[in-house]
Amino acid sequence: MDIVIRIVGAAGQGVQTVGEVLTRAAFHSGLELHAEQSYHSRIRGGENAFALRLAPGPAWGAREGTEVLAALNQEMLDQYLPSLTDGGWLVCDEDLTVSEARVVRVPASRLAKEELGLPIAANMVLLGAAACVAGIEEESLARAVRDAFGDKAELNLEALALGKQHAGDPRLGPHSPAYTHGERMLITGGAAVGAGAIAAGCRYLASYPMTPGTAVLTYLAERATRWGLVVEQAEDEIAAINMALGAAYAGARAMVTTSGGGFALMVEGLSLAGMIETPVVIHIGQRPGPATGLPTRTGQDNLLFALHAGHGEFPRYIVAPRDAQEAFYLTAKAFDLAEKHQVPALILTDQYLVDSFSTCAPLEVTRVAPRSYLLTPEELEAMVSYDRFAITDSGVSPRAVPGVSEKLVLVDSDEHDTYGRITEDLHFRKALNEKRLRKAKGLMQDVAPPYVHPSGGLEGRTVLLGWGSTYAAIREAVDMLNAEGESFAMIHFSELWPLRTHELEQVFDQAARMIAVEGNATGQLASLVAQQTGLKVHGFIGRHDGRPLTAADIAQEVAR
Amino acid sequence: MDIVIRIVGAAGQGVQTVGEVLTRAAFHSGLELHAEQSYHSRIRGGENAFALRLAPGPAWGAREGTEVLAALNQEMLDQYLPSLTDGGWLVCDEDLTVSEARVVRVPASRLAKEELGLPIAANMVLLGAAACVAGIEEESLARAVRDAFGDKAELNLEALALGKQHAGDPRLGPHSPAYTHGERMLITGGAAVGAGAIAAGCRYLASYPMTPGTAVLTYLAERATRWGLVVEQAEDEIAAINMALGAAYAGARAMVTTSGGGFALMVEGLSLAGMIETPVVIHIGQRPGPATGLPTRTGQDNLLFALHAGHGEFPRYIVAPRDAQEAFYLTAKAFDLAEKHQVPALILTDQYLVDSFSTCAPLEVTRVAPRSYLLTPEELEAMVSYDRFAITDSGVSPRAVPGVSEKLVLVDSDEHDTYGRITEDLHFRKALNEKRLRKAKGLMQDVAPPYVHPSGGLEGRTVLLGWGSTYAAIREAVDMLNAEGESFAMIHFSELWPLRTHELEQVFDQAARMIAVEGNATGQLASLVAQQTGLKVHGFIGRHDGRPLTAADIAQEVAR
Amino acid sequence: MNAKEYLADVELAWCPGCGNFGIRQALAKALATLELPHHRVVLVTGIGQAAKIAHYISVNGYNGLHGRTVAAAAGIKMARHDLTVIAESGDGDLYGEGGNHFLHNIRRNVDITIIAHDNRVYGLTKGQASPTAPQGYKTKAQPFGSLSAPFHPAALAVALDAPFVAQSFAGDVEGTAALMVKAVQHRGCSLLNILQPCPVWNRINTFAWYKERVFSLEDEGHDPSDRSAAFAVAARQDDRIFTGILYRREGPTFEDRHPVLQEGVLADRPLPTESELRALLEEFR
Amino acid sequence: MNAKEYLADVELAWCPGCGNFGIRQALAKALATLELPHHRVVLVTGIGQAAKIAHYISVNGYNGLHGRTVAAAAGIKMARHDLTVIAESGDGDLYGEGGNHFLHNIRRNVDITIIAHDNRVYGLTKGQASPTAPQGYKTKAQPFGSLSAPFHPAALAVALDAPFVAQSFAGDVEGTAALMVKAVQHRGCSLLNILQPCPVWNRINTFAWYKERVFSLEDEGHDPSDRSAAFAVAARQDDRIFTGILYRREGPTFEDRHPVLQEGVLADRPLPTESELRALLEEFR
Ligand SMILES: Cc1ncc(C[n+]2csc(CCOP(=O)(O)OP(=O)(O)O)c2C)c(N)n1
Ligand SMILES: Cc1ncc(C[n+]2csc(CCOP(=O)(O)OP(=O)(O)O)c2C)c(N)n1
Ligand code: SF4
Ligand code: SF4
Ligand SMILES: [Mg+2]
Ligand SMILES: [Mg+2]
Repeated sequence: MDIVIRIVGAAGQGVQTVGEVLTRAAFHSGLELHAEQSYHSRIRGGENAFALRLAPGPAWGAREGTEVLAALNQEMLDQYLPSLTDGGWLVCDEDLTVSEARVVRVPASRLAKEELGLPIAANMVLLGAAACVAGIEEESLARAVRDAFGDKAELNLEALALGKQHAGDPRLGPHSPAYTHGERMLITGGAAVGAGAIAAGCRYLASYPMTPGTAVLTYLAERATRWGLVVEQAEDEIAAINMALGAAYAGARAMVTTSGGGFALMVEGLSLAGMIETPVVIHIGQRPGPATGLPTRTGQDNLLFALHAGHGEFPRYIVAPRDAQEAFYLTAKAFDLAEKHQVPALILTDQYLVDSFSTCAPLEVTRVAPRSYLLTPEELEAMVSYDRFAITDSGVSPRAVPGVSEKLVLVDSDEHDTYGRITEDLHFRKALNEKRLRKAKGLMQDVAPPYVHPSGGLEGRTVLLGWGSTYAAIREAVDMLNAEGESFAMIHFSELWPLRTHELEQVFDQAARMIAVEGNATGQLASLVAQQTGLKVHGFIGRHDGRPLTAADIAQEVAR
Repeated sequence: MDIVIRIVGAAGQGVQTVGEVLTRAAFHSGLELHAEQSYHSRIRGGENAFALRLAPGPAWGAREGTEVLAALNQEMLDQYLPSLTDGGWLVCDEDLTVSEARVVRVPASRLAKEELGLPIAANMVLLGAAACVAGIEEESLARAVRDAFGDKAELNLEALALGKQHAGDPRLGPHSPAYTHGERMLITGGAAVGAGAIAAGCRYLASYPMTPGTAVLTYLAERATRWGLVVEQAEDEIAAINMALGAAYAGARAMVTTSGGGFALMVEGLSLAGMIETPVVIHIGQRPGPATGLPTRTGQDNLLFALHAGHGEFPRYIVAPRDAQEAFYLTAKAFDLAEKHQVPALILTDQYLVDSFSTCAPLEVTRVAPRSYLLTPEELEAMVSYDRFAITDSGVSPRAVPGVSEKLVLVDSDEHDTYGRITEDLHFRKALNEKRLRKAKGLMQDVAPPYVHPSGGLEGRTVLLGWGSTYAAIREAVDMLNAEGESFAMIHFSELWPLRTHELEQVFDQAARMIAVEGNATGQLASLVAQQTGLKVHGFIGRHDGRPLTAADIAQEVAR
Repeated sequence: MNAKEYLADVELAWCPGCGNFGIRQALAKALATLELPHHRVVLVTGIGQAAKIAHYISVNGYNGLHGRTVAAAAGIKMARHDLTVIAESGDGDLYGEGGNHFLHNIRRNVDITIIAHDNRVYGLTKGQASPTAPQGYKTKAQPFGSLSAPFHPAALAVALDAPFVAQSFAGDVEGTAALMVKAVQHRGCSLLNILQPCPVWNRINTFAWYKERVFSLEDEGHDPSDRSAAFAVAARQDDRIFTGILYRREGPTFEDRHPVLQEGVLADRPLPTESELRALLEEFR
Repeated sequence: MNAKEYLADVELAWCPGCGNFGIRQALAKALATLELPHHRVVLVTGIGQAAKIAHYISVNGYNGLHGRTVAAAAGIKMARHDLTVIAESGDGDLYGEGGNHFLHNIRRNVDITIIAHDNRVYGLTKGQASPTAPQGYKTKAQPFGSLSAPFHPAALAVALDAPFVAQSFAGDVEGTAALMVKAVQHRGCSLLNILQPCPVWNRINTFAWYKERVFSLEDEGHDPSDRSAAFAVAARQDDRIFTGILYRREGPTFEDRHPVLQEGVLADRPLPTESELRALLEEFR
């Protein structure tokens, strides 16, 4: 069983609501799943698609092909019908025109109006039918509806029942559960970043709305009172980063969330973070540029920008989680290393990762356990004097925050002496600049090795090189390609800066051919690898039309 | 004769005025010169130094060592006295304390007050003495004073005479002129960028003051009415770039000038320029970062930032002129290629280049002769319909501006169709993104080869790799190093993106050792070269304390 | 001219029932009334639902960055001051992200017309509070309500002595069109703030809500030349909302004051000739 | 406490005769009067001549980016609202580059004190016109004079209903110090605009020039609770320049309204415990 249930319609028709209910139902049934969303940049109309993939083992990521297509309008029906696989089923309202043989027509609108007196419940009737066709357990679905609608669940449950009734028997399934309750979690990439932040002790978020970064803003805003955060919508992104830096200077772990265009406005602030050595975490949900580009689509075109953003030279930490689970851990790690090394940390996700649901092993709280790296008031009182930027071997100076002891804390955007005072003494300049840059070494030691699969014996293989959210697609592609002989492998980076080169050199050494696979047009990781190691890939597979790379995309391109 | 006359004092003491007069005098005398300025970020007090280097052949650039030190205050006297070479002379007021034997003491303050009744003319008295000691022609000096002071020249001429009188005979010189009037020009890097812009047909500059970018703002502002430009001080850098893009869309060649921190705020606008394919020229006068850093000092730490700035992927053109003369030509070229390829063009200078005077061969107007690449109203009227972003092989679409014909011109920051209309059709996205990126090819064809010296026979040599304003220091270092055997060479880039790799590969192939020489701490060109070619340099010489690299710095480091 | 001719023949991505439709109709009507040839108008917008209007009206269009509408419009007007330049966008765009350009271009007094679709929310990004949202306004990003006091664009514009400050209601297409005409005709940086219901996100400030509250300044005999009176109206905290011309004064524009623009259209200046270039370089000899 | 104790023992990089010296004296005096322990104050500045004051007063200091003074100050105050946070910088910094933060933090009403050194020029970058420069003001960058109308900070602040708006003259150290005390004491986002001569660049608005023109609002019986009167004074175009408290009102601050800040100082909250983390992850099960 590897099926995709695809719900398609216009914005405002409830595609997302229906999709989420179905996703939770599958989760309750113990199915491994991945659910991906694609939508236009508008509030009503246009195209919305929600694709739930169910699989016995890992559901990996997005794929083409549809086993159950639930179409909420004619336009989207026509557009997605060609994706129906052999043996696939179309579910739609009886009003729609369709010549497909394998169709389950449901008088959803009529039933919703006549039987339920609630026209907008039509999509729930259709969901009932589609879920039935797809073989989703009834109880799980009911539970998901109750969770989603609370008081208003009853009518929706009736709607589901009507749909099921019209659909008749399941066409697919039954699906045997892969796990029992508690063994898995269900999470989106956006929620994972938000939860990772709270887990790391984030206290402050200032941001300006921007898709897909907003997901983290709303996640945190909704939980601010419960977990004790200030989540403030800034007047612009420049305010956001400067407010966050202010809060961080004052001792609150701080974050901003945005997308490439908003980050572009934060670049001066990023450089300030480097200069005043104040930790801040920047979440960039990538979407295709340049400029406004495709605001609700996905891409991976900000890696080199994130790496080189900011005037002057200073260390930073950059991660690009491969999935939601890792997004949780790496967000927490970004906070931790930002504090430990007093550097800005950047988290690169993308619309695909932020909006996708996936099942994963339960997140382990013991893996994040946040630590404080600040001088305590007692330590400060015991010091004769305090220099915020004392020169150290590691480049990291003991950090105090203002107000907690009588020691004053001074930071300066100009070059400064060890106390923090503006100076034009060029010896100080050299010493302080070198001190800051030295932190890169310590950071490097905290970076985990890239993921290499299979873990040994790469000799003679074609190795796919990737980063961030393309992980699942590449991983699945490797399996697909290896179905006909074991000649493929992969190396994947989730921690991108500082870039570990040791494993890269080994892999390049063993591989017969290296191919970069990225969600952009130019091969940004490939460039970065060349820059750091002098090693050049032999091929490049890129996708830059706003949709995520799939395993099939990759396998096809490799085969060519 | 290779002498440095160094005038040192506090801000507000007229170091710059005196230095400029002396520089012009040397120019009038037909001497090859380079004059470099270094100053604190304050308006009064602190340290100001003006170093005029005179040489029989090219005066190259800054160097350490002083043959004539004119000190306007005790503090700076003490600081610079150690720089005096054997045979060098100190000139200072009799009030100052000094144990140096080779000193010319002048009662400058007293004379200015008592003889001239003008205390602030003390520095002119000192200048008279210093110029005399340095062997600068009297008539040239008088002419420079008349040019600088106009009506108020007389008293200053008297001051000079008093100084000369006290100095007695010249200690250095006479210097035989290297050229006669008209054979050379005298220009600063800042003025060269400004003049290049006017020559290229620049009509619009919007900018926010920022050292050293401001030099271009004031150059153009002062000439706006004469040459027909609008030069507007913007409320911030974001306004500046967006105003410039608006003006450019409407058909006025447009420019902004700033430094790294201001450019950081323009990054979103840069990406917009890429998306709407609207030419704009961005001058970045570099100074050491991060953040405010050393606002009045020099550095080369924005190369990778300039190259990767902006979300999304789009072509751009980047130059870093090696000296003032080239700044004129490359600024004009930046305007030309920005128009021709409809891309943003970036000019990287630095405080050292912007503020330095140098003599050069007369700028040739025939080398800039600006061309228009716009559709004419007649061509537009003849078209049935007009698509601003028509797909072409070169990636460059015929460009119209609004208002000149009945054809409408629509540009969009969102992904768009060929007309310019917002679209979410992912095929358009792919086609338009590829069209934009294709322009890189044409751009590459317009890039001139790097400078390689000597031009042949690099086998076995140590080759110094550099870019931008470090040219003279590297060139002079190569000569110095080759004085003991011909084992050194250089390759130097003034056009940095697209990066020509052909010559690089040849040079790497032949050279025994490659050493990058840059005004930063990390070796940014070296990284770029590795990224583009996979070739890694063997050594790196960097300076990042805010002062320009000198030939001696380089030669010493190489020798180690 | 016919208003319909200004309506671009494209699909509109706005939600059914949105106030934006009325504003589009009004703009087409105003352009027709002004008899402006399509190619002599540039409609400059930013990013947001309102900003999509650049694609929906058939004149020249510059759909730039979110928040930079007014800056781009100023640049365009300076380069081609013979064209009519309208800077139109959402309240988030003009007053939030773009607040600084709003301030300083009023000071600059470039002859552009700023038209704000004031729906008190960030529509396109799913309903967060915009600067004009009432205090306590709840959204997903402001779950316990916006803490900030609302921004009163008209009060601010009067404080900046903007030469033309008006407000209309999107439900009143005729009235909006009439004010657009006056705003465009007025020389200098004019502001028309349009109260625009957003039925999807803003369930408070609906068509009905506004209808109950709006009144016409003209009906009340307000004198738009009286700056203090204008400020008093704009600062009023009661339940009634004014429409009409709040403040109006004459005075020189940026273009009037700029010696180079006095000589002609900047973008029409030819490229420099060889002899000009020679003269340019004289100073370096 | 002794004012001198607040003066950091460092070389001052200001020009002889500059108005900044008086402002520094006044600030030290005000801090002494307020009896604020050094470590309980954060002086936030941007970049410019004025902004160097962060190094010249011995309290905590955050000398951030040009123009971002108020944004950084707001962040600091939200994180540690038990500290006194002063956002002090030049007019270019606060009203030019930082205009948007000025606007929106007044709306936000975070309890910070904004102190502007208003010398009408960009001092550090060599004298270009700042937003408050008079129309026609000539500089190297504005050779035929600034074309923009001057920005009136007080008028704008009143239009934004800022809770405390005052102005003083740097030549009057006592008066300036007294207003600083009141501005800091007032709860909410207070503005003190200080008329500051810059003898190097601004040869028009000199000490003498101001002395001839300044008058005290108190002397004239101005009622600072009257917003219309305040606006009328701020908008007045005559030759006299007011000093004193222009406008004052009470009202809840951002901190008062924020449920999380009501529970205590944000930065004092401990890192999450393991059991909290478990609870946090419950929703994903
Ligand atoms: C720099 C930047 N930040 C954020 C965004 C995301 N964004 C797009 S539209 C919008 C808000 C739109 O609100 P408004 O201007 O009021 O227009 P409306 O949609 O309400 O008409 C935002 C925040 C962006 N495109 N660019
Ligand atoms: C982003 C940015 N733009 C420009 C500058 C350059 N800059 C430094 S100080 C200054 C102006 C200072 O004027 P003001 O704030 O009025 O302070 P003053 O020097 O007059 O006291 C400018 C433009 C900068 N540091 N950062
Ligand atoms: S979201 Fe609101 S403002 Fe935007 S189109 Fe829909 S109803 Fe109109
Ligand atoms: S430049 Fe002006 S404001 Fe700055 S210190 Fe000098 S006199 Fe004061
Ligand atoms: Mg809005
Ligand atoms: Mg100032």
